[in-house]
This record gives sequence, C-alpha cells and structure tokens, in this order.
Amino acid sequence: MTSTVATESTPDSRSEDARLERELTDTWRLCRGFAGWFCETNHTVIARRMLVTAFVFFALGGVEALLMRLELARPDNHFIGPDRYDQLFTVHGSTMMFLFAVPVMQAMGIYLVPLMVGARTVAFPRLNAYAYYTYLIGGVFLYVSLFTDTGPDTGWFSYVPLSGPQFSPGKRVDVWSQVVTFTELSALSTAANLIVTTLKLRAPGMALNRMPLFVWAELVTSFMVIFAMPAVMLATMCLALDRLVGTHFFNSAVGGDPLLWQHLFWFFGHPEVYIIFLPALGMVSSIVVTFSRRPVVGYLPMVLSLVATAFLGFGLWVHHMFATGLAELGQGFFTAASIMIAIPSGVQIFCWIATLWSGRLVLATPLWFVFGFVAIFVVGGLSGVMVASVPIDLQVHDTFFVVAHLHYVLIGGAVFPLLGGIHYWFPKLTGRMLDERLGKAGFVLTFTGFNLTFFPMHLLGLHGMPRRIYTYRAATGFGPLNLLATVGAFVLLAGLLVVLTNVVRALLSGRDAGPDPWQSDTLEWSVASPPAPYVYEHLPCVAGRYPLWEGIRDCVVEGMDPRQRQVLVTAALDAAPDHVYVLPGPSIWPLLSAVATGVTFITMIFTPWAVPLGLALGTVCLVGWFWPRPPHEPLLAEQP
Amino acid sequence: MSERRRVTVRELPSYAFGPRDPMWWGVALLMCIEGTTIALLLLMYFYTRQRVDVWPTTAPARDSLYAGAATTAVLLASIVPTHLMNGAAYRGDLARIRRFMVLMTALSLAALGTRIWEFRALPFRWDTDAYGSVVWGLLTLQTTHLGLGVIENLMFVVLLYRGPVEKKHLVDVEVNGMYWYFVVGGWLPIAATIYGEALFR
Amino acid sequence: MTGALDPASTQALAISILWWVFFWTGLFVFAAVLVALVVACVRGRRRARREGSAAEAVPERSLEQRRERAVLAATVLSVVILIGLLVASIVGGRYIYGNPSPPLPVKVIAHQWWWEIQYPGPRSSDLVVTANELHLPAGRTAELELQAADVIHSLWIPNLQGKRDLIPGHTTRLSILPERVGRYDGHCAEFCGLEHARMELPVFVESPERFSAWLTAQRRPAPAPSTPEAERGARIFTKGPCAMCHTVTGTDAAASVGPDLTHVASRAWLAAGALPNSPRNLRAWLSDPQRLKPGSQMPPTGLSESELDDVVHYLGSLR
Amino acid sequence: MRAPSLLLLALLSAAGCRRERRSFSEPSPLQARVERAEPLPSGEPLSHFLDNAWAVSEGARLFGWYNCAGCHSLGGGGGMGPPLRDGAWRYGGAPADVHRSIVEGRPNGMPAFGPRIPDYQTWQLVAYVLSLSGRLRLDVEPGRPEAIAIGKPPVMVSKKLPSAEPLPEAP
Amino acid sequence: MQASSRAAETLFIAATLGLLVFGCHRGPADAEPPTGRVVLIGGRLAPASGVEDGEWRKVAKDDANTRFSGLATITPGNVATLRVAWTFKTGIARGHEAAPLVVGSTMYVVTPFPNRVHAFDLKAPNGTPKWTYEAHPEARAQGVACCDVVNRGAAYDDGRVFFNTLDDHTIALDAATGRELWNTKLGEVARGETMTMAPLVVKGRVLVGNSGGELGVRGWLTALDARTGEIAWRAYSTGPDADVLIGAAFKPYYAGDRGVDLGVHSWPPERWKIGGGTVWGFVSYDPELDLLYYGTANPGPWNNEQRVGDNKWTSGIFARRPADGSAVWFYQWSPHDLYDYDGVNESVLADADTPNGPRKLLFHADRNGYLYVLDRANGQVLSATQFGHVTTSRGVDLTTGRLNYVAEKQPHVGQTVHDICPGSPGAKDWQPMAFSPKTALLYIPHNNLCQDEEGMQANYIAGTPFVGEAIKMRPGPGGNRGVFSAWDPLGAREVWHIDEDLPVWSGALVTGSNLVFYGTMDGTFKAVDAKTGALLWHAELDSGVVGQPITYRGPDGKQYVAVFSGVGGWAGAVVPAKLDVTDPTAALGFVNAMRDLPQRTRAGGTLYVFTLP
Repeated sequence: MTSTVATESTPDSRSEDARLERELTDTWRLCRGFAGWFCETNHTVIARRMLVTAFVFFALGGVEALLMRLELARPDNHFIGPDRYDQLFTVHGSTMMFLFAVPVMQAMGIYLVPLMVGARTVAFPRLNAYAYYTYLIGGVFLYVSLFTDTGPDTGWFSYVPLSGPQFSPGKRVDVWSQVVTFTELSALSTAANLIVTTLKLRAPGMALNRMPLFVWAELVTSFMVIFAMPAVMLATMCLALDRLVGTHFFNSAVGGDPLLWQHLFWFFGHPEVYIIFLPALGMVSSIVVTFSRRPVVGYLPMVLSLVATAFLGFGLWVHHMFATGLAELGQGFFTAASIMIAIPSGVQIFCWIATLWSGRLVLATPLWFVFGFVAIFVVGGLSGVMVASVPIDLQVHDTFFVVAHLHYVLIGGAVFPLLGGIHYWFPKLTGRMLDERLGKAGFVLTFTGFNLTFFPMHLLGLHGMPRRIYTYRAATGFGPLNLLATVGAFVLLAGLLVVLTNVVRALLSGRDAGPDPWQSDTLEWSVASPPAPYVYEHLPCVAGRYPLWEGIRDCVVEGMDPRQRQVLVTAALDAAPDHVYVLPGPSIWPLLSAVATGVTFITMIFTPWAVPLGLALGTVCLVGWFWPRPPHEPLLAEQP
Repeated sequence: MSERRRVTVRELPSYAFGPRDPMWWGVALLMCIEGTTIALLLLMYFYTRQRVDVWPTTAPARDSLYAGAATTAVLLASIVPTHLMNGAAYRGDLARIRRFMVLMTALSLAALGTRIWEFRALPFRWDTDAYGSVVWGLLTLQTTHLGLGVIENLMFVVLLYRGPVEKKHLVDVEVNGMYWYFVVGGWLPIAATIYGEALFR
Repeated sequence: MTGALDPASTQALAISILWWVFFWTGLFVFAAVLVALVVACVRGRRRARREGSAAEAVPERSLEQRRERAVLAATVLSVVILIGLLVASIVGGRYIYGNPSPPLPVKVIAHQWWWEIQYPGPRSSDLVVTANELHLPAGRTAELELQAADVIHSLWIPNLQGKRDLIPGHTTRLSILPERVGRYDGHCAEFCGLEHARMELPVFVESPERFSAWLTAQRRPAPAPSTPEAERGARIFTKGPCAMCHTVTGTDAAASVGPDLTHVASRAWLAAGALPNSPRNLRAWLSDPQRLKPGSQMPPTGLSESELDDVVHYLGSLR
Repeated sequence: MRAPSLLLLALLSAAGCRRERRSFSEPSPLQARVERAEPLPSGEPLSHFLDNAWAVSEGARLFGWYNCAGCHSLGGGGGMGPPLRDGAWRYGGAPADVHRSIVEGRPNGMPAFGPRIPDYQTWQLVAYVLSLSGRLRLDVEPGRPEAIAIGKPPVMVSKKLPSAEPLPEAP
Repeated sequence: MQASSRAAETLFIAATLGLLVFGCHRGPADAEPPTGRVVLIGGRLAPASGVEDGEWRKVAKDDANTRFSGLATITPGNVATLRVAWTFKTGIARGHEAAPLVVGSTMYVVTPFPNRVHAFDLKAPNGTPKWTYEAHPEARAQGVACCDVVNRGAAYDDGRVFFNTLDDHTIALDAATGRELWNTKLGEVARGETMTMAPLVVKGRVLVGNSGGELGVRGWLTALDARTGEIAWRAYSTGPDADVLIGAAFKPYYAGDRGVDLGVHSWPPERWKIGGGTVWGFVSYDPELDLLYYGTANPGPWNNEQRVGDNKWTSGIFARRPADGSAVWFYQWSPHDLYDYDGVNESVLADADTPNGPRKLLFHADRNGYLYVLDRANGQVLSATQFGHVTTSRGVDLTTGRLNYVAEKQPHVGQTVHDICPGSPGAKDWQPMAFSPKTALLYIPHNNLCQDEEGMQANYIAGTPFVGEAIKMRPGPGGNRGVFSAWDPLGAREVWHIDEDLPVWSGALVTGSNLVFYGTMDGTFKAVDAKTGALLWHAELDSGVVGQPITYRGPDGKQYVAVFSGVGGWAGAVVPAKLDVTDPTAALGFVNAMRDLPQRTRAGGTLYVFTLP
C-alpha cells in the first residue's frame, strides 16, 4: 500500500497543511471549563494527572517514612505509640507499592507509548480515564481512613490471622483490602490499554523487532500485570469475605490455612516488584541510547531478558516464605529460580555498559541518574542473591537487612531511573528544559542521602534488628546506626526537594525545549513539546529501529479523515495497516463508573446491601458507557 | 522537503472481525484476567482439600447434583445460538442476529434461574466450614461472570431491536459471543470440581 | 559485632561462612561492574570530545560483534558465579537441618507478645513450663518444636540459628547445636501486632551440668511463702486478679493464658525483654504495665500500695 | 451542597475515630472499683466501649480467657449459665445491669468477678455480651473467631438497648 | 420453608441409608472381634443376690445393679391395658433422673434441685406425700452443675433414707417421719463441686461421690458411717497412693496400672489436683468377694494436650473393700481419655457356669463404645466388643488391656476433627441398663451421636468450667440419635435393637415376665417384649422421660410400675434451661444435635404410677 510520490512544498500544500491542522485541532479539541475537566479522555491529559497524583502520594509516603525514622532515631523512644506507628509503616508500604510505584510507571507508559509507537491516542481512552479516577478514589479513601484513625495497621502484605477478623477488629484491614482492589482494578485497566495500544496501533512499518525498548518494557510489564494482579484481588476479596461474612478461607481451625494467604499474596507480590522494575529498565535503555548517541548493544538479548525476567518472576514467590518451614526440596528449587533471575538483569547491565563503552557520551542529568541506578541496583541485586540462598535468608528475612535490600532495588532500581526519565522527558511533557546544574546537585544529594539511610540497615539487620518494630532497647546497640539512617533520610529529603525546586523553577521560567532537545531517536521527539491534542499531523510510518536517527522522518500516512477522530489499526506482528475506526470522544461515563465502583466497594465494608446497589449502579454505567452516540454509520440503510 | 513516502489508508474498511479488532483483544485480556482468577480459586479448592480430614465436610445433597446438571445443560445449549449468531454477524445478517441473540439471552436467563436453584440446594452455607466457603466462592465467582454476560446480552437485545445498529456493532456481537464462550468454558472445570467431587466421594 | 556474624552454634557458623562467601563474591562482582562503568564513562566522554556528539545510527559491524561477544562473556561468567553460589548455598543448607545426637526436646509456643517454653521430661510429671527465657545445654542439639497460639510469630536467635515461623495450625521445627556458653538475644521476627517490638527471648547457653541443675530447680513446685508479707501476697495472688491468668505450680493458681510464674524470680528479664528483673522494676510493671508495654494484655491490677508490696515480696520469693 | 457533605464527613470520621480508637491505660470511667455502690451512670462512658470495635474484640478475648464461655458457651447460646444471645434478660439487659451481674454475681450461680477483673475490662465484657445478641452498631460487631464455625446471632430487630429496671426474680 | 424442605430431604436420604445399615445387621458380628477374646460357651447366669421381695429398696433394685424384678403379674399379654394409677407433680421443671424407692408400703422420691424428699403412703395412694423434707441447698450450686441440676435418687437402709444435695451435703432422714438425723457437708461449691449421685449403703457405710469433672474438681468416693454421718474413709481418684488408698492389697491385672504414685506421675506437675476423675455413677457390691465396684469420670480438662500422660486413675473402674476403702484392683477403660468418656457407668454383676468352673463376671457398657465383660475378682478383661458406631478406636488389646486410639481422630488445639463417633456423651451415657437372668440379656438404652470437635486452651479459674473443647454434635450414621438394644454379653453379640429418633436418656427396667420398660425424651413411656423387642404398650407423658423406671408390689398385692417424667440432664438441658438453638456449641455441643427437642416436648416433672385396671 505504500506508494512513493515525489512532492515539493508548493504554496497550496502549505495552505492544505494549515487547513488540515485547523480541522485536526477542532476534531481532537480538549474539553473546556470545569465540567470539561471531568469528561476529558485525552491520554496525555490523563497521564499527566496520574503522574502528578502519583508524586503527591510519593510525597505522603515520604512523610510517613520520615516520621518512622524519627521514631527509630533513639532507643526506647515514645515519639509515636505502637498503634500509630503500625498504621504509619503499613500506609507507607501500601502507598509506595500500590499508590506510587505501579501507577507512576503506568502513567509514563500511557503518556509515552502512544507517542513512541506513532499513534494519536491509546486504544481505549475512556477506559484510561476510568482507570485514573478509580486509582484516585482508592488513594483518597486510604488517606481519609488514615486521618479518621482507620488506617490499616497490619503491614503492606497483611498476613492472616493477624489481619483476620479476630485479631484486627474494626474496619482498618477492610480499608486496606478495598484500596488494593481499587488500585489493582486501575492497574489492570491501564495494562490492557497499553497492550492493545502497543499491539494494534503501531505506526506502519514498526514491526515487533523495531519497537523501542521502553515500549517493550511496558508491554512485558502489562502482561505481568494481567496475570499477577488477579492473585491479589482474589486474596483481598477472600480476606474481606472472611472478615465481613464469616467465610473460612484462612481460618486454620476449620481447614483454611494462613499459608494459603502467603502463597496467594506472594504469587502476586514478586511479579509486582518486577512490574515496578521493568518499566524502569525501559527508561534506562532510552536514556542510555540517547546519551551514548548510538543504538543499544544487543537489542535482541535486551528484549529476551525482559521476557525472561517476566516469566521467571512468576516462578519464585516462595522465597518470601523460606522461614515458614516448608519442605527443603521445595526451597532448593526456589533458591535456584531466585538466583537465576539475576542473569537477565545482569545481561541488561552488561549491554548498557557496552553501549556506554562504545558511545559518544553526553553527561546530562538523566545519565547521572542511570549511573546512580547501576551503582545502587547492583548492590540491591547482589543482596537479592544473598536473600535467595535459604540459609542466609533464614538469618536476614524480616530484618532491616531485607528493608535495605527492598529499598536498594525499589528506590535504586525504580525511583532513580524514574527521576532520570523525568529529567529526560520533562521537555517533551512541558516544553521546558530543566536546569542541568540543579539536576546534578539533586542527584548527588539524593544518591548520598539514599546510601546514608539504607546502607547502615544492612548492618542493623545482621546485628539482629527485626523489621517493623516501633522501638528497641538501648542495650541492643542499634541506636547509633539508626540515628545515622535518620540523618541520611533527611539528606535524601533534601535531594528530592532540590529536584522538586528544579521542576517548579523550570515550569515557571524554564528555557523553551523545542521538539527534540536531546536529538533523540524515538518518534515522540518528532512532535511538538508538549504535543498537540492530535499529536501527529500525519501519522508517521517507520522503516527502522531508530527512526529519527535513520533520517526517514518523512514517511507519512495519508487518507485519514481529519474531521473524525480516526485511529489506524495495524497488524500485531508487522504493523501493516489493517483498518481505520472512529474513536468515541470525551465522555462523563468513566468518572460516573469510577464513582459507582468507589461507592460500591466502600459501602461493601459496611453492609452487604452494597452488592445489589453495585449491581444496579454498574448496569446503569455499563449502558451509559456503551450506548452508541451519533454520528451513526448505519449497518443497513433501510432499517432505523 | 525530502522525498515523502506515502502510505494510503483511504480504502481500508472501518471494522474488522477477530484478532484484527482492538475490542477483541480487550475482551481476550479480560478473559485472561478472569481465567487466572478461576484457576487460582480452583487451586485454592485443592489446597484446602488436602488440609481437611473429611472432604466434602457436608456433602452436597442429590438436589444440588440435579441443579448443577441443569445449569450445565442450559449453558452448553446456549453455545449453539451463540455460534449461529457469530456466523450471522460475519455475514451482517441483522434479522438472524436478532433471533439468535434473543434465544441466547433467554438461555442465559434460564442459566441464571437454575443457578439460584443451585444456591438454594446446597445443604451448607458459606460460613459453615472451609469446604462451604470454597464452594460458595467458586459459585459466586462464576455467577458474577454469568450475571455480566446476561446484562450484556439484554443490552444487545435492546440495542438490536430499538437502537441505531451500526456496522461496528457486528464486531461487538462477535466479541460478546466470544465472552459467552468464556462464561460457559469457565463453568465446566468449576462444575467438574464441585459436583464431580460429590459424585465420586 | 553481635548477631548473625558472631556465630555461637554449628548452624550459625555454617550460615556465617556461607554469608562471607556470598559477600566477597558479591563485592568482586560489584567492583567489576563499577570499574567497567567508570571506564566506559571515561572512554565514552573522550570519544565524544574526539568525534562530537552526533548520533552514530549504524555502528561498525565488526566492532558491534566484538561488543556482543564481550557481553556474552560477561553473562557466562556471571552464570558460572551464580551456579557456584547456588551449590554453596545448598551445601551450606545441609548443616542447618542435620542433628546427629538424640536432641533435647523443647516446645516453644508463641503468644501475643510473650514466649511459653516447655521442657518435657522422662515422666509426664517432670514437665517444666517456663516463660520468656530459653536455657540450652552447650554441646547438645536441642530440637525446638514451634507452635503459635494466636497469630504468626517467628523465633530468631541470630547468634544461634536462622529464624523459623510459628504458624497457627502448623507445627514447625528448629534444631540448634550451641557451642559457646553465653547469653544471646532472641527476637520475634514476624510482625505480630501492637507489641511485636517488645517480644524478645533471652537465651542462656550453659554447661550441661548447670543446665541440669537449672532444670531440676525448675521442676520443684513453688516454695511455700515463709514471711507474713509473702503469705499475704500469696493470698492476694490466688484470690485476686493474678490467678485469673497466671499459674504458680503448687498453689491454687493454675490459669494458663498468662506466663507461668512458678520460678519468676529466677528469670533475668520481665515481660519478654521489656525490662530487667528487679523488685523495683517488678513493682513498676505491676502498677502500670501499659506505660512500659502499651497494648500488652497485662491489665493494670488496681492493687493498693500495700497489696503491691506484698505481691512483689511474694513473687520475689518464687526462686 | 458543601455544608451537608462536610457535616457528613465529620460525622463519619467521628464514628470512625470512636470505632477504631485503641486506648490502653485509660483510667476506668467509673472511678476506682471501691465506689461500686454509687448509682451506675447511663450514656456517655458507655459509647467509649459500646461503639469501640477494639473494646468489643478485647471483650471477646476475655469472654474466652475468664471462662465466661464455659457456662454461657462460645457463641453465647448458654449451657450451665443462661443464653446471652436471645433477647431475654433474667437480671436486666441494660449495660449497667450486665455490668452489675459480672461484678456482684447473681444468686443462681453467677460468680462475683468484681475483685478479680479490672473495671475497664468488665465494661469490655459488657460490650461483647451485648454484641452476642446483635445489639451493637453493625460496623462494631466482631468478626468470626479463628475457631470452629458458630455463625452470627440473628440480628435483633430493635437496636434500642433494653431499659435499666431488672425483671422480677426468676422462679 | 427452605429449612424444613431440606430437613425432610435429609430424613428421606437418612431413612434409605438407615435401611441399608439395618439390613447388614449392625453389631459386633461383622466387626472382627479383638484378638484373644475369651468366649464363655453355654454359661448359665444367676443373679448374684437373693429372692424377689416385690420392693425396690435400692435405685438399681439390688447391689448387682440388675434392675430386674421377679414380679410377673403384668405380662406381655395384659400389659396393653396398663393405665395410670396416680400421679404427683413435683412442681420443678428440671431434669428428673431419680428412681423412686419402695420400702414396705412407703415410696420415697428425691426431686432435682432444690432436692426435696417426698414420702408417699402406698396404702392410700392419692398423690399427696405423707411427709416432705426440704433440704434448702445453696442456690449458687446451680451455677456449677455441668449437666442440669439433677439428682439420681436416694438410698434406704435400716429405717433411714440417705440422699445427696446439689451443694455437697449428704443427709440422713428417719424413714418414718422424715426428720433429719444427720447432715454432713462433703464438698466446696466455690471450687465447682456438686453431688448428684444416688448413694449405696453397704455394711453400715453410706458410699457417696462428687461430680464436677468439667470444673477441674478432683474426684473422690467417701464412706460415711450410716448412724453418725462421720466420714469413715475417703478414696481420691488422683494423687499419691496414700490419697487413693492404694496399699499392699492393690493387685491390678494389667502391668500398665502397677507403679508407685501413678496418680501423680501420669499427670503434668500438680495438674492431678484439678484432674477430675469424679464419682457420680452407680456403685455395685459383691457380698461374696466383699468388693465395691465404681467408675471414675473423665480427666480434666477435656483438652488432652494439657494433661500429657495416662492421667491415672480417671476413666476407669475401682474394686475396693467397703470396710477401709483399700483398693484391690483397677482397670482403665480409656487411658489418657481424649473425648470425655467418663468411666462411671454402672457395672452389672453376674456369675456364669463355664466349662472350666464358675466365673464371677462384671458387665459394663462404657462411653467409649465398648461393652466389657470383666472377671470381677481380678479385673481381667474377658471381652470388649463395640456396641455402637465407633471411629475413635480400633479395639481393646486384651494382653495389655489398653484401648488403642485412631491417631487421625485425636483432637488438637486449633484444629477441627470431624466425625468423632461416639461423641462425648458416649455410646451410652449415665442411663442405667438392666439385666435379666431369665433371658441372660442386657437391655441397654444408649445414644447414636457423632461430633466435630476443636481443642482450645483451657484456663483454670476455680469455680468455673475447665473444659477446653468446642464441640458440635450430630446424629450418628442412620440419622437416629438413640438406640435401645438387647445384648447377649456371653456371646458378645446384639440380639435385637430399636432405633429411637432421640437419645434414650432414661433408665431400663426388666421384669420376671420378660417385659422391658424405658422412656424416650419426647415423653413416651414404652413396654417392649424382652425376647423380641416388639412394642407392646406405650403411654404419652407430660414431658420427656429421663428417669429410672421401677416396679413393685403394692400393699393391695397388685404390681405397679413407677417412673419420673421431666426432661433434662445433659441431653435435655436445651428445654428446661431454654438454651439458644442458633449456637451449635451450646451445652458443650449437645444443642446442635437436639435443635428440635423444644418443639417435641415441654419441661415438667411428674411421678407417674401405672398398674393394671
């Protein structure tokens, strides 16, 4: 279908372009006004809201971490009582894992994947809006509960029977299980959105082996979400049923089993940490390629290691349960699997180093964050290999050594690449450049603060400091290292505040970035910054893996009707154009459905009548959402 | 202006069936999610089974077996109209689509009816013991899928008879048929587990 | 350097050796990666200064193959290292389970926020029930049978052995062969509620002679109160709130939901490691336990001052 | 539109706070045990226990520990002692009457636990006993225990607590 | 509607299953007999004691506990015309488990709490007592009576009537006037002790025992001097040999029962002080051997994991000298009892001529589901055969005497074990069986109950229950909760049985004219043929029958049959105490099996006397 026609920029083609732009702007215009805010479904708008919300929750999680550090700074400290401290560390863990890490990575995906694959929108924009509102309601519900003394207090993985009906009275754990259900519902919707966008809306010519590595990372992550999240939704639903209507899934007295909860939760739990970590790998790949000014070494090994990490991720959840005394043979298998998963990550790091080794480096701030990532993540990875060995894990499991390990791989492995990605894509999102000096200063402070805070925890763990204790005796000798960690926490806070000031300053008076400040290789740098609502005037088509570098920026798709919100659907493997369908415009129904879901789940805690209520609301929303809107393309001319 | 390669898409159709259509992928992913949930709940059933000394603790009465068989029969029967409806959808034959959609919706409502009979026939409640919880869990999960399917079918019936029927709705009909195959397919392992256990106890 | 890296038992020794193997290997790998990163950074910067920062879309074929072979080599090396570590881990693992000689049976039951320890004897009447203190003879393997009375706990004595969870509905085992005599700190390592932080277990490893002396002392029922205060204290104890939860073998107080106090005066710590055992601390604990361990299931007894003195005196006599 | 929603939020959070508060060493609301004789107040101090889920769950634990379950059975269906699950009260079902039954005992075999149970724990037991007949707020009702399945009591039609005057002496 | 339709449907299935089970002649024949059983072939049995006097001087008719009366005026032929002669309402609505006594022309009865004694002049039977004695027991004793405030009857000897009150007093009354002669206090209600048993008077010794095993009460049997009421001797069921009166004369048959101070060393330290082993059943006496036989109840607490060891001397049978109480032999029915199988059930004494000479036997239907035939001279177990559906044990090893338990059915703390049969009330609880030397058969009223059970940590507080088990009982296989069976002890096989819907909680009576009388918990008093079990006559009483029927010859020479109605006891507690049937664990789990009883009968208490028109 591709025909090559030589054209030159005649005056009428320039005016024809202007008319095209006017019609596209009109077709894809954003909603106006207060009401418009709620019915907007443009993927860049929703993604920006999700990013801002995620970072607000990151800040709240950070405040909770600081309060915990203040409590642990001195032995026998009663700055916060045990009840309040339990709520703090549970809400800190739940916020960081469910309300920040997964949503922020998916928000970056929702914003960048359509741009990178050359599409004007995600496949299901209304589902995307619904996902954001559900996530927002879940997060607000958690924090309203925390401020009404109903914050969950049994840890971010809430082991039964402590979180069961007998040992956790009141509605605290119910709040936790419903918040998890909210965030998982949102993550599943976003993941489905990303998969279909990546597989069906790629620009013509972008076969699977020409997709950018960040898009590969988001695709693999989304498939992990699809198969991991149902486990935790099932687990929290069974816990809620145990607590509210008296079922016996986890009641060991009647045949249930507390270990069943652990199996179900960690079958989701371990893939969850890879769901957080894989998009970060995609960001690092993008940054390394751009600032090495050359293609990545070993594109295929990188993709295969992403897929390998995903598959292996599902096979080693039992390493969280070595201390439960399961059969030794089983532990041997899971030790091997847990050690082997270090290999794909190792391959990625070796490929990045090889790329840097043979590239022409531009030492911009994003690359500094990548260096910080490599340094910290390798330490986290190695302590991970240590924790994979059963005998060592029996010493360090549920101690501050594990707290150090998980922060090294999560902050090191995910937050540092994320900060690098923010510095790298900030110009594209806002059209402004961040200040390099402030960026590097922020990195240095964050890097030192991080290591000051979390490296001493390795030693504390080995000395015998258990996890989740609100205080400790002076005689245990944990005091000095804890004080050091608290000081480090404030240095880390300082670093993050520097990054924040850099962002705010850039928003107010940052240098104009233009479409491609870093002369990068992927398609999102071929559009304006920030991109127009219709993103591409002409949908691009691609002939290589690094389109902007291979100078074939001018391949375009024509024949799309600018007066309709048309989407070009292409084949999954080789992205050959297949058909063009019309996308529904903005709609209020995603918000109404999210509110209906919210009302149902929240009232479910208090009364079983929430189920019929939810059924009624759900039906109304389903009909409102899917009912066809004019203009109609009637199937049969004569029938109404 | 360098040479501009052009890919023309003006002649492409406005809808496509099967995996060529994004909505098909959306529902396929929903089937993966719900399929994983069914698989995990079945694993929970067998995990709990090996921990309880007497299983099934309160055996389903004969009445339950009849009810289970009835639901299974109705669901299997509903596959035929679904298959024919898909065929009609491929050919765009609105009259036959309507007829089979009504038949399929009727059968799905019948399945909902026999499911209520199943719930009433169980001689134990969800809070009697671990066995009761897992069986009620499996049945409730499947009823959720069944309920969603019934609502969608009803919506389609109303749309096909009253509303503006568009070309792209053919794809939606085919996708709804696929989801219905999943509802029936999801029920078979659950029925085999619950009622098979009671038969060969 | 207390804790896991100061082993006082065969199991802890095996684990600490394995730890150092993993540590030094990890350090080597970390150093190698860091060096590679720095070198790559320097070379890359120098190349950028030499050739400018234009993007090199299609790098030279032969150089690219050499780089991919380098990556392959690094991967193979790390696979070899990881397999080595796996083998070391499995070999090391064998030491923490094996127990050659017939073990000393000890039963540990974890409650919300204290430890119940039982030493079964040859006859049923030789059973010793104590709380919040574990005595082990040096040189003899002790097999701890672990059960939980309410939620999941985890017994962890860093100097002696890896941790093992105590799970309601399951019985798990932990075998320890202590070598070095001394006092070690045990902790609850699985979050178990409000006072998870104050659920410690002091462990005393003694010579076999001292251990059997201690055991025979613990087997004797509580000595009868000798002084008038002790008698008054005993009466308050058995008639008042104490006998609703605690046992003093030999008296009418036989409730078992609270710790056994038959030989409470012989213990080094009070309230699972909350505070050292002294009459003053015992008095502070009895008058307001919620201030020292908020959320603990020990209620304020509401005894008057004189009643408190008598009870403290009586409990002090329970050697 | 904003005022009522704010009011609703305040109401909900107050109810939430009251339901969830963990109070450990607060002094007994009814002064020292020694002043047992003065008339039992009604109203305020009770919501401190009757609307607090933690107090009810502590009451459930003590109902087992202090052997109330021995005579009144685990689910409150009765045995040696009368059933606590139905609406019939031999010595008055008001919280104050139940409190007096526990503290002073009753002639037909209920032992006096006054000197042996701290006062706030007695009020926690009262809260749990009233939950056995479904008299507490739905969100304060305790969940199922980690034990053999007993099933919830039939929810009482009238949530109103019975009046304070005791019934005539049982035959 | 839904509940009843489901109940009907379960009955339908149960009935068909029941037929299946009945068809295969449930009973010992098909259960392979435990190894090494001694079979006495062609033995002739004679009642240990004397000739028929037409009276009913002891609750069990005679020291051998046969409950057999030689009277034969009422015959299977004319029993159909039996009608009420007179009745007396006691005015108490609790469980009436007592047996009336008839001495000369006076009948004496003891009522449940508040334990009144009424004497009736049988010459002018108009239902008004000649005299009434009010014992005024302490009201708080009702709070520590585990299984309803019952009393199982009085004893008569030498012009005196002896009986126990719930608050641990043994009282002697002058038979003629009802004047109190002496009143001895024997136990401490504050520690949970009560007394419900019927005393037995032997050679001037009044033998009484306590109850309260569910409250951690340490059991004893006490002998009081019949004239003065002082304690002659007291034999504890646990503790050092001195307390248990074990001395040189003690020669138990089996090695497991030999040892020093086993009552201490088979318990965790000091736990024997709250170890149960109470004595609340019936006592038998063999004048030739001069031996008393009585059973000891279950060890405390029910949760077996809190009392590691065999828990000597609970759930067993003692043979003692009445003079000084010294123990001669002991056998433990259920060592380290797991399911509250008290060993207090009555022992029927009988002699048998066997090919190798006469043998002194003892028949005992225990709660663990076995019908034992012992040699009552030395305590050797001659045969132990299952007479009900048993899943908790595989059989009794006759070489060691030990009952071997099924490990999977052992209750544990925090774990529910299902299908424990027989349930805690046992295959037969206290309801006494009768033995007819004419048919040489035992007539056993018993239960058919199973249960699900979860162990819990029992917390000992003096005066409150010390159990540690959460139980839910269910009807046994066949759906019927009770059985009345005739059993040939020598052949160790069942002859016939009648399936009763409710547990048969009343005593049995057999007469010289081969008539067997027993009552059901829904208030039917039945007479059946001793040989075939055919129902010959029944009468509907005002309340369930848990009493012990007796028969006597009145002053007018006619034969009378008397029985108490008044549902109660552990099985019937749900009615008089108005327990809540929505809680399956109420009344230690019995309510779950007796949900329908409140609709089947009302609480009450009436003495019925029947005679021919």
